[in-house]
Amino acid sequence: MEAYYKEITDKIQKIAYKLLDEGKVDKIIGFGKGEFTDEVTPVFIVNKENVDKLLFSEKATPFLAKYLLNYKDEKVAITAKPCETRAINSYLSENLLQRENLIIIGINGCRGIEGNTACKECDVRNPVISDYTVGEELSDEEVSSMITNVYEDLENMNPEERNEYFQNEFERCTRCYACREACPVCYCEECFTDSNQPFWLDSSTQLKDTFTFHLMRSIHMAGRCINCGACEMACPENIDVRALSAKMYRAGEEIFDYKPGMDPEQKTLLAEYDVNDQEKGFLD
Amino acid sequence: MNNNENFEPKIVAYLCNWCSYAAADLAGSSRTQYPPNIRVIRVPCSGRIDPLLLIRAFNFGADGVLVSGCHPGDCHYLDGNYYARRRFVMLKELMTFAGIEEQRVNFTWCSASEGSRFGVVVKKVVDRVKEVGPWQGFDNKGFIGVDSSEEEGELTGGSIL
Amino acid sequence: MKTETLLDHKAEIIKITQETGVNLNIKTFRYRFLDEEIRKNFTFRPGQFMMVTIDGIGEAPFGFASSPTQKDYIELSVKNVGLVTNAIHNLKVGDIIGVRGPYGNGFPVEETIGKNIVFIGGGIGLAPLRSLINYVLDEEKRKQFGNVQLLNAFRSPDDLIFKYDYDKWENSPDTIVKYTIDEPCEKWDYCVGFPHTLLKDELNCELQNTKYFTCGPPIMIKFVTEELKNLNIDPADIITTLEMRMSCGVGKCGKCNIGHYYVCKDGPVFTLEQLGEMPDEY
Amino acid sequence: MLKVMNEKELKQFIDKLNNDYKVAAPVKKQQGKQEILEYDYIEEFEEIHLEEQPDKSPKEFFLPQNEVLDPEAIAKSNPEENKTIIFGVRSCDIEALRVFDDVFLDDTYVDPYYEKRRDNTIIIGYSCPHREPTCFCDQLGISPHENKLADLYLYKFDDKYWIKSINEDSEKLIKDLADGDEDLFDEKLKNKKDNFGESDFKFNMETPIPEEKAFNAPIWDDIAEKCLGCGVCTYYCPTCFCFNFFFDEDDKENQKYRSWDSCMFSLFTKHASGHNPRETQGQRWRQRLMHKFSYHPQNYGGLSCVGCGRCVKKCPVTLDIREALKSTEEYLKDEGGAVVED
Repeated sequence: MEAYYKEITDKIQKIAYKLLDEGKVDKIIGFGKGEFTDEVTPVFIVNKENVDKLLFSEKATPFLAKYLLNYKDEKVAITAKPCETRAINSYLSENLLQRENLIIIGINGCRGIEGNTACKECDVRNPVISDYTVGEELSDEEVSSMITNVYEDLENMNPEERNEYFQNEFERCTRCYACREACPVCYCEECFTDSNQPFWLDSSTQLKDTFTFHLMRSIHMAGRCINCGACEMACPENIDVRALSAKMYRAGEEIFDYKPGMDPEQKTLLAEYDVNDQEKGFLD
Repeated sequence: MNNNENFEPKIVAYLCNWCSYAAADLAGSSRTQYPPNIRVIRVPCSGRIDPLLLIRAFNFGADGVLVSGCHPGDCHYLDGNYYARRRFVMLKELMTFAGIEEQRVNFTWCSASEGSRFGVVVKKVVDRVKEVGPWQGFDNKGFIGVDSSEEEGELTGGSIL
Repeated sequence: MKTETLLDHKAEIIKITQETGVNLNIKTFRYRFLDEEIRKNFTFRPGQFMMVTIDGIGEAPFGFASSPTQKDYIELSVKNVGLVTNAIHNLKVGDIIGVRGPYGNGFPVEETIGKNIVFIGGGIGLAPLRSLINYVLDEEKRKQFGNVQLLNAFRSPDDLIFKYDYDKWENSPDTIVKYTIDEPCEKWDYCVGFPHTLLKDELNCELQNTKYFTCGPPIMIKFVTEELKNLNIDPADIITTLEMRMSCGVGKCGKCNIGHYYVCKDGPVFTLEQLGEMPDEY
Repeated sequence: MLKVMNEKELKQFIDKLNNDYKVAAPVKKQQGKQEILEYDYIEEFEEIHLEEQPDKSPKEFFLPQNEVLDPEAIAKSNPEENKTIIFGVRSCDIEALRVFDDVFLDDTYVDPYYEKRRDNTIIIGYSCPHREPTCFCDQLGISPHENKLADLYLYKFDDKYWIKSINEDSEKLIKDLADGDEDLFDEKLKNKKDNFGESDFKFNMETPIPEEKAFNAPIWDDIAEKCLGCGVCTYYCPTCFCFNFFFDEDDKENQKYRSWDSCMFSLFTKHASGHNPRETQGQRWRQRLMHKFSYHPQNYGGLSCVGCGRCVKKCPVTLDIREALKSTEEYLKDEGGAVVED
């Protein structure tokens, strides 16, 4: 795999150099190495001489697409994993970005990121929107063969066991909000956690409030979560924060046959309706 | 110990002003008997209900929630209940997955003329919540609850005195 | 070695005055400490502030609105803007609140002795100034100070606060009181216009040996202090008080700093000269 | 006083301590799918793990994330007779206590909650076996091998454990152990120090950093460009102490609670009127760095960063404070700022 990622890195650097050289973009958002650590960290390249800093590997854990929201009216290019291209689609569908200001360098056939359990059940491993692509595409068969059901054991538990599982997980939550800040589709001006009128929940880290926080955050993920694992990777306490949002992802697909972020014109699940939607779980 | 007979659940009921609230009115005026456990909150439309309201209700002492709106198709605001329907389906999926007993979260449609049906619905909701006992809070380790797949329906799980 | 438990003393509301019309609802609350001991030796200086706690809701900083010369009660004026202030506005006479303090440095009263004073207050900003005004115009204290001029700015006629003090202020010796509102209005025969536009012609700013105290919305403070500088008043004589988000009140919780200064401990009262040296972060 | 013991004697020493005191030490814990190292009370010696730097500092023992502000409750939970011993503390985490002492035990303000916990805790330091890639304490004048704020200091050379008492009243803890040979110890310590290596990040700025010049430097937005504003760095920083009050609506007695707060959150400085003196993440990062390298030193003398590197390790996007310091240093050098020429 080492050579494969080396090849992708070279291609990215070439494209980046060309884009900056021709002045097509002012800034490239990509992955790079820290100066004092060999962790992969986001880098913002403005000067074409520094494109050699750009790279891609299976250690590229941070999620870049959300940074685009800080450059709404600048010409920016971004190296995007397939899940990041879905986030970009979500932004475009909610017209937060102008497509013409954006150049997307899609990573084809993403083999998954180290330590990210979402990549084990990823069902979109090729970019859904891009201007350039690097790496070899994965066929649909290959993609579906790589899917494993990460939350199978959780689904088979009865409600009581699941409740205890979540309580043990959320007990460690310190309300640092890294999951919310890392999540590509979590960008409200004022989050429900910060509003005291209306008052939704306490700001303490007792289990009652952390459980409520994750429940309330996850209901906002209905039809928006793209199951990318950014929340899980950001959590400093290694809490399984993705479990509830991934359920929203699966429920949206099973009940309403809906996959978020697949194309720029797509409306979000709860922003539209179908006259004969299923009424699963309603009283008869 | 904790017998379920004299447990009177507190249920927060969001009733849409044009249909279900009118149904409750009709039930009252036509003397249909239904248990007094619901605390009615009148809302313009079932589409007005923010799922956070239902989650928050459990932190403010509710044992169960009920949302009742107009039947799909005759919403006073045309499609308020259509939007609400998807929202509630997803909320129910989330809460049952998180381990909250599904009997505590109830959604239904009740038109203005269905006074007697409203009484039946409330009775059914109260029984369903009585089945699972008082709400122990999101922070109880193991709770008294009946898993709907249990036949004999006796209490399971760690008991909380 | 001052142990600070950050816990409040209980006090009882003894009077509530609805200050203004409906839109800008400001109320003045008069309270007395329940504990006899505390009531006797709780002293404060004008310009200091207290943290008021509403049990179960939260806590917020408020300037003292009454003068320390007033021995048997303390007052604070509250504008209804958020969670705590809303809870305070729902209080009734006899309810209990928690008060801790006094915090902050307060107005430089000693350096003002023997000097003329100009007060420029804007809206609710008049509340902290009122503590110093009533102190200066107190019978025993009045002789220690020179000529006093007051310019109170409000948005509209029914936004005036502390109306019940105006007679006392106007009839105090060697004291001129002026009022202004933003736009002209029929039943209004006093000044009209923003305070900084009236300084030159409504007030006498040529007096030497004068201290200028101003407090109000940040935008007003900015314009008034600039205008005073244009009238070449020494920045050391222009004094204002800053509002910041606060929790502890003793310079430890880290919220209210401007550079290495803590507004709650090194302020909230600063001269324009001091503000000039501080980074622009307020 | 210097004592020496082998592993078995160390085990007896710890087990004996565990009878009269509550002993806490770095222990491995299962956390979700991963294993982490944090301080916790131990039953027996085998649980202790001294090899790596613990993921969390012992901050919770002195400034818990949530505490009820009730002087009696604090006194009851930290009894005079049954003190806590924190064993195996790294020099950076010990130095962090100097920062807390500056703030919570200074002459104008004594925090009774912190004071009670601090007085009832004995610190046994441990000389770091090796440098982690994120460590840079040596650049901030902190030695990984000794710290005068500890009560006892433990060293490991080959298979022997040496323990040195820093102040008199801790001598009674080790008085009945075998005496250690001073010269042999000094020689081994000097040897360890010589080839311990240095952090490749060099910090030679004069502190406190000049407030005016650094504050107005146009570098902060670039430094914080990738910052998510999540506050993890401040929660895991051993010297971050900013706090907030809250009331729990379930608590019938309406007690007042104190909890951690973070300058990385926008609510930290947002006024009820909506005005926020620090709108952007760049301003918040300026506050974080300037507070540690300029404001705290101006108010209290010492830096309030101890170079432990946890903020770099725990940051979801690995925003490195050393890179931020380097950009500040370079900017100040071009502007003729206060950079010490070595």
